[in-house]
Amino acid sequence: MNVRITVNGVVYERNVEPRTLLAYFLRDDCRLTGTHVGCDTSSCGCCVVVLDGETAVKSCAMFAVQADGHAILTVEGLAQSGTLHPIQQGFWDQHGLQCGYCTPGMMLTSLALLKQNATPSEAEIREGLAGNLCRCTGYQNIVKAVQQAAGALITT
Amino acid sequence: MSTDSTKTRHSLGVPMKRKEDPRFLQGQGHYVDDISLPGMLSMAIVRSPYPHATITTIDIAAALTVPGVKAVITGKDLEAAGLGWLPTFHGFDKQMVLAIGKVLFQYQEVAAVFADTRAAAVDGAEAVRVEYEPLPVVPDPFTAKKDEVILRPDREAKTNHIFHWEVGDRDATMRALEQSATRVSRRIWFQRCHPAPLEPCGCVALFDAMGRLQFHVTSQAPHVYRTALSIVTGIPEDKIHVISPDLGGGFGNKVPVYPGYVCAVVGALKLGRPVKWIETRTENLTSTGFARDYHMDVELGATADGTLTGLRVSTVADHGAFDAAADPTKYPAGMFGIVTGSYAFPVAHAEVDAYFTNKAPGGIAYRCSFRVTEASYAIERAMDILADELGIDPVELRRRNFVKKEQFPYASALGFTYDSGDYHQTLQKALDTIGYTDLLKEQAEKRLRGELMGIGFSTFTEVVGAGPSRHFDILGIKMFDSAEIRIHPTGAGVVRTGTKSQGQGHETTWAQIVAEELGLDPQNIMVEEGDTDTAPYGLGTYASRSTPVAGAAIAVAARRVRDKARKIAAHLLEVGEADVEWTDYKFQVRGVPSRSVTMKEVAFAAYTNPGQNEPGLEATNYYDPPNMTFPSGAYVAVVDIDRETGEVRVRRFLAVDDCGTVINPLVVEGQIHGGLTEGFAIAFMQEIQYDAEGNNQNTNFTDYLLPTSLETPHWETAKTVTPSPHHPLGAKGVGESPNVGSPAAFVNAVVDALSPLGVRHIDMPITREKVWRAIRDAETRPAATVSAR
Amino acid sequence: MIPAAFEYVRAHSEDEAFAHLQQHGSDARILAGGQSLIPAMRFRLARPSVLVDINEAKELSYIRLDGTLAIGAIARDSAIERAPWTGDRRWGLLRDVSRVVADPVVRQMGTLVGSLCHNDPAGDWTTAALAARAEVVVRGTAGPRTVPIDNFLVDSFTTAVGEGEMAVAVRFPVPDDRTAGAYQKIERKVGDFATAAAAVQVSLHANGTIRDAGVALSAAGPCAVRVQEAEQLLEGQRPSGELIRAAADAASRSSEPQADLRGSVEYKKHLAGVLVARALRQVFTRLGVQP
Amino acid sequence: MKLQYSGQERIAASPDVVWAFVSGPEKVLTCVPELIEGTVRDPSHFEAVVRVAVGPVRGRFTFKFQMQPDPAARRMQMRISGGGFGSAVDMTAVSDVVAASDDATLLNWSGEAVMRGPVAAVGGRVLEAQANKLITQTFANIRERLSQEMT
Repeated sequence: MNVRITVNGVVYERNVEPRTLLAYFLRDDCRLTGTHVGCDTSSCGCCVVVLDGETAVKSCAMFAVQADGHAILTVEGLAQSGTLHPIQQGFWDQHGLQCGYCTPGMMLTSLALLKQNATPSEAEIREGLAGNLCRCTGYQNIVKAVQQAAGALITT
Repeated sequence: MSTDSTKTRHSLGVPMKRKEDPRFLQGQGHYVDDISLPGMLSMAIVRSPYPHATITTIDIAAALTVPGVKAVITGKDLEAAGLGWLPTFHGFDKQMVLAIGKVLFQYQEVAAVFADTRAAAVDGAEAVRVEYEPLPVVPDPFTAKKDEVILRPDREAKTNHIFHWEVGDRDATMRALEQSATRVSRRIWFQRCHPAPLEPCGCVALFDAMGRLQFHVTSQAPHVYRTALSIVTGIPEDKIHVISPDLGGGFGNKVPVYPGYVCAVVGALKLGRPVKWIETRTENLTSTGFARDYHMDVELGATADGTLTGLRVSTVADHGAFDAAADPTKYPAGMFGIVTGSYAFPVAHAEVDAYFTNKAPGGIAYRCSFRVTEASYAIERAMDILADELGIDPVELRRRNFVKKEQFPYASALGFTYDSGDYHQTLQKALDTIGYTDLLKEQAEKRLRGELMGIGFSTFTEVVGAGPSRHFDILGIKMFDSAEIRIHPTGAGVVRTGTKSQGQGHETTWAQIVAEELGLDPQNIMVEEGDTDTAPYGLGTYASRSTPVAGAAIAVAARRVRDKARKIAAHLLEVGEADVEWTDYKFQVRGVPSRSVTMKEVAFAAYTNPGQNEPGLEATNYYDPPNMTFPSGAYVAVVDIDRETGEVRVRRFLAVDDCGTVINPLVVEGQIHGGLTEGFAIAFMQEIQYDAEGNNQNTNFTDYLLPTSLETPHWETAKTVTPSPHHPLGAKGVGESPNVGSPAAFVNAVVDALSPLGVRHIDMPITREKVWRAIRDAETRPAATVSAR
Repeated sequence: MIPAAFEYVRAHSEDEAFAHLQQHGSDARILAGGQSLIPAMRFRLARPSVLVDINEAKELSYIRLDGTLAIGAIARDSAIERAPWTGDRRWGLLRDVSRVVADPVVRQMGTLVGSLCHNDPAGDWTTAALAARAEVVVRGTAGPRTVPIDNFLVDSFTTAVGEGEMAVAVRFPVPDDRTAGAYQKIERKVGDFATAAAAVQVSLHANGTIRDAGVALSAAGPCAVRVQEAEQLLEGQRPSGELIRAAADAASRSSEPQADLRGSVEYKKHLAGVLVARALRQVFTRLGVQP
Repeated sequence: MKLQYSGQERIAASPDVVWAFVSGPEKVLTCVPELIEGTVRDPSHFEAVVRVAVGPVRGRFTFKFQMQPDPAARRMQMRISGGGFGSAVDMTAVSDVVAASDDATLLNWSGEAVMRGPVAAVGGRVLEAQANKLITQTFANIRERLSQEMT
């Protein structure tokens, strides 16, 4: 069926099977491959995107047809005119990534988290990111990255 | 773009931000599943629900009628094409690509379906009808040992026993143990677990217009894949191009060649279209390389005052249905000989017997040098059991038996020559940093109140950087590694190596090594890996061999570039080469600082004004390490235990690592955090369990437990630096130390907390229920020695 | 992991959704948060031929607190977690649960009503609903009806929602200010189902004795179970250590868990007691009484 | 995943009648719950397609029944193998026909089921109860049908 989904400000009109998961719509139909798929059970969070500007969702647990008429933000939409988003900058400065596979989902979950809580404590960040898995960093530098981003977002 | 550039002159040891990050941060990483080619087909695999069964029929008719399905292949088709079997890396066994006649483990590959879309491929796989006649299941190596059911009649020897390997002096060790004042022995099991990188394995295969195989694959060792594929398929090696793009983690899981890869290549050949195969998580956990599964009987002897007299380890290894353990040819049990650890044993003996079972094949080096994690865990756990028996503080027992600083290079009882180390200093740093005396005081007080607090140590030594070619090879290929450096006219350059980063940050650290050796800007040294058309032949990245082997190759190649540059500098400075010295990252006339040229100037001259010298500025080195490197560390875990529920809280964890010279402290710390987290996961969560019927119980992330940010402890790190005497930079490698060293620290801490109850050991993973049972059993059976499984 | 093909219809109102259900009968499934359904579909264990998506039926997204607390079919767990009133100790039970269901991202889509309809034996909301004596509003062919939670939860993954019917809301009685609740859950890691969990809600008389007690267990039977014996023990009594122990023992006895990777029957029965005791202590602390 | 069940049915009929029933494939077939279609291949083999519907899990299981009667001991063993959802389910059901006091017969039965594949790994928690019902209900239905025939 036909869907009209705004991804990173760009409207994508596509014809998809209802069973197409949002994650594969983004990857295969929009060719936005920054959204990753790491598991079969919606456990890993590599596929997290932001729905309608504030809700972090696992795009492997949502069908593309559900997003019809909605706006999706993916990792490709974070940087503005070549400038990294404060969250991207934080992950870079604090060495919050290694293999980079969980990074897009981590950053988008962080974004939604900071929209709800602008000044999270370490404990609150660890709670807020507990729906995303990382195998490389041990999370510690990711926490630092989110703290740096929180600071930067407040001052801006 | 970053202030790091100003620091190029001291590039080594600089916490430089990673050069590769911008693409990952912006979703521009390039992973295998990101590849999309015109006309590309998707492949899905039909797998067996039975762990051991005869295949009576495979009916593909219905599958072929599914819209979008283009073809289905089975084991018979492959056998007819001479591709029924795939050699395993160390060359002692072969593995079915698609089941032929019977299946030997649950989720084994039975048929491959090719279709226009991912969905159609899955629909097709679902439509393939396979009938099985179940056979008796061999669920563990102890059952296998009885040889009542022979799993591999295809092999010459009609037994489930795969190999016996041993090292050391058995008789002398037995004598030493018999004469020891104190002896302790314990069966210690290192459970089967799985590396589970977040990116599953996969590939895209196509034959281009030139009939050349373009093979994009998640591989930690692309060159070995090229050679292996050539051997398996008979395609000339020049007609195979292996590209390993960005990898979403590997941890050893992406070393072996998997059946799915061969199927994809066959499909691409058969259908003349590109074929993509991307594993599901379930497929990854149930069919690709697992790790560990060593049942180790460890025995230690000591004098009354706690001086070690001997060590004996006898291991039963579960290798699964095919012997696909990724160990060097001459080392079927890998580096298990490191089981003497950091201690001066006069004698020791270790043996390993491996068996086939109805489980997935593997036995890969999961974030560790081959079988080093098993060995380190065994000795560090056993040292605590001995300390308990002797009534000596485990710290004191370790101190008393450490190999002393002045004993290096140290020849171990099991044949390794440890390059360097200062174990006493590393441990002391750990004790001071964690505040050991205060912790002991707190623990004593808590024990009076009946509270359970534990302090656990692990003072491990690993052996990494395989390896010297006289000992180490894979498929006969010596385990050297390589680097090729080209400096461009403007002083920028490119370095290519045979290794392959999976997140370790080679694009940054390799550039730092070149920049350090040549006084250039690391921001302008491009690093290229993973493309067999451009990179020099190398054995790849695993077993912490990148820095010890490829890192050395880069340094040596850079020095060759510098030697050539010196000649050109002499020409530019109009003096003899002997009068040119390399000081402060530039060439100058000996003793005349005013007359100097920079490497940048020399690079330009190499292409514009080389004088009598051969133009150009590049060099290649194939580095054959004279020895392995031996990183070490002292780890401390502090835990509190909830008596009611058995819950363990890791209050503090300190890792003091000695990996020799540090190239990039930022990257090293990141590696340590990650390794500790996987060690924590292994100690408390990760396990691939099979039930008595041979069913895999942990087939996805809802039951194969990976810790989240909430369970993961806060890590404290520190370091001591004891350079490797034989490595050009003194570096030893670090990526795996924390995963090798930490499990024992966690378990030792938990057992220490429970020791007042008489608990001596708990096998990993340490679940709440195991701890609760240990406590309850101790309370119901006072004064008895308790062990929970 | 790709679901089997299905037909998708989007309902913009409760009436539309209901109409679709009537039309498609037993082959149709309601898609709310989808956080349990979609993974099951990816494994092709669930393969409905029609999905009726109610996420656009915005009229069902309410969380209304007037005579009762009414929560609509697409109100998200995260919305409950963030609702201003959850800070109030009277709602301590719901607040506790809203922070431990699944994981924080799944809670952005997951719904309370959906969890009740899924009726997982190890569910969190089902257990809380029992302790808080909730009732579910079911839209049936004969019009809407209200089903007490005890009758709503029929068996594992089975509820009182009949063919062609749909649950549209859940209602919680508003506790008075001498009421508090708590939820205690032990899970192997964030996102896991409960190894064991206990929900407790207690109301006191002015004289400090217990007027009403709700005690329920998760992962202790085919579906969430009410521990009547514990409730009867508590009612009319003054909070005390012995009372808590007695209630905990009753819970442990009445727990009938399945052994699985999360733990043995013995361990889960033990935990049931421990968690009920902890929940009760927490409740009494929230009520400012020292047992 | 291995599951075990057992039970007893008290039937108001003579052992001969009960034995005749439980050793007749076409009769037993009609007692399989949620039956969509059934086919009797020969006196000791029949097949059944049953509807599985628990919560989100809905689909069909196809089972092959093999009857192994021991008339002397009045013991009927059934090997039931099949599956669905890309998974396998193997069951064995043993029933003993025992004469009870007065004019009643006891049908003592025990069953064992092994589930493999996604059904066990993911759907196990959903389907355990269902597998139990399949076996329990079959024997309950046998009692029902027999008592109907008696009256």
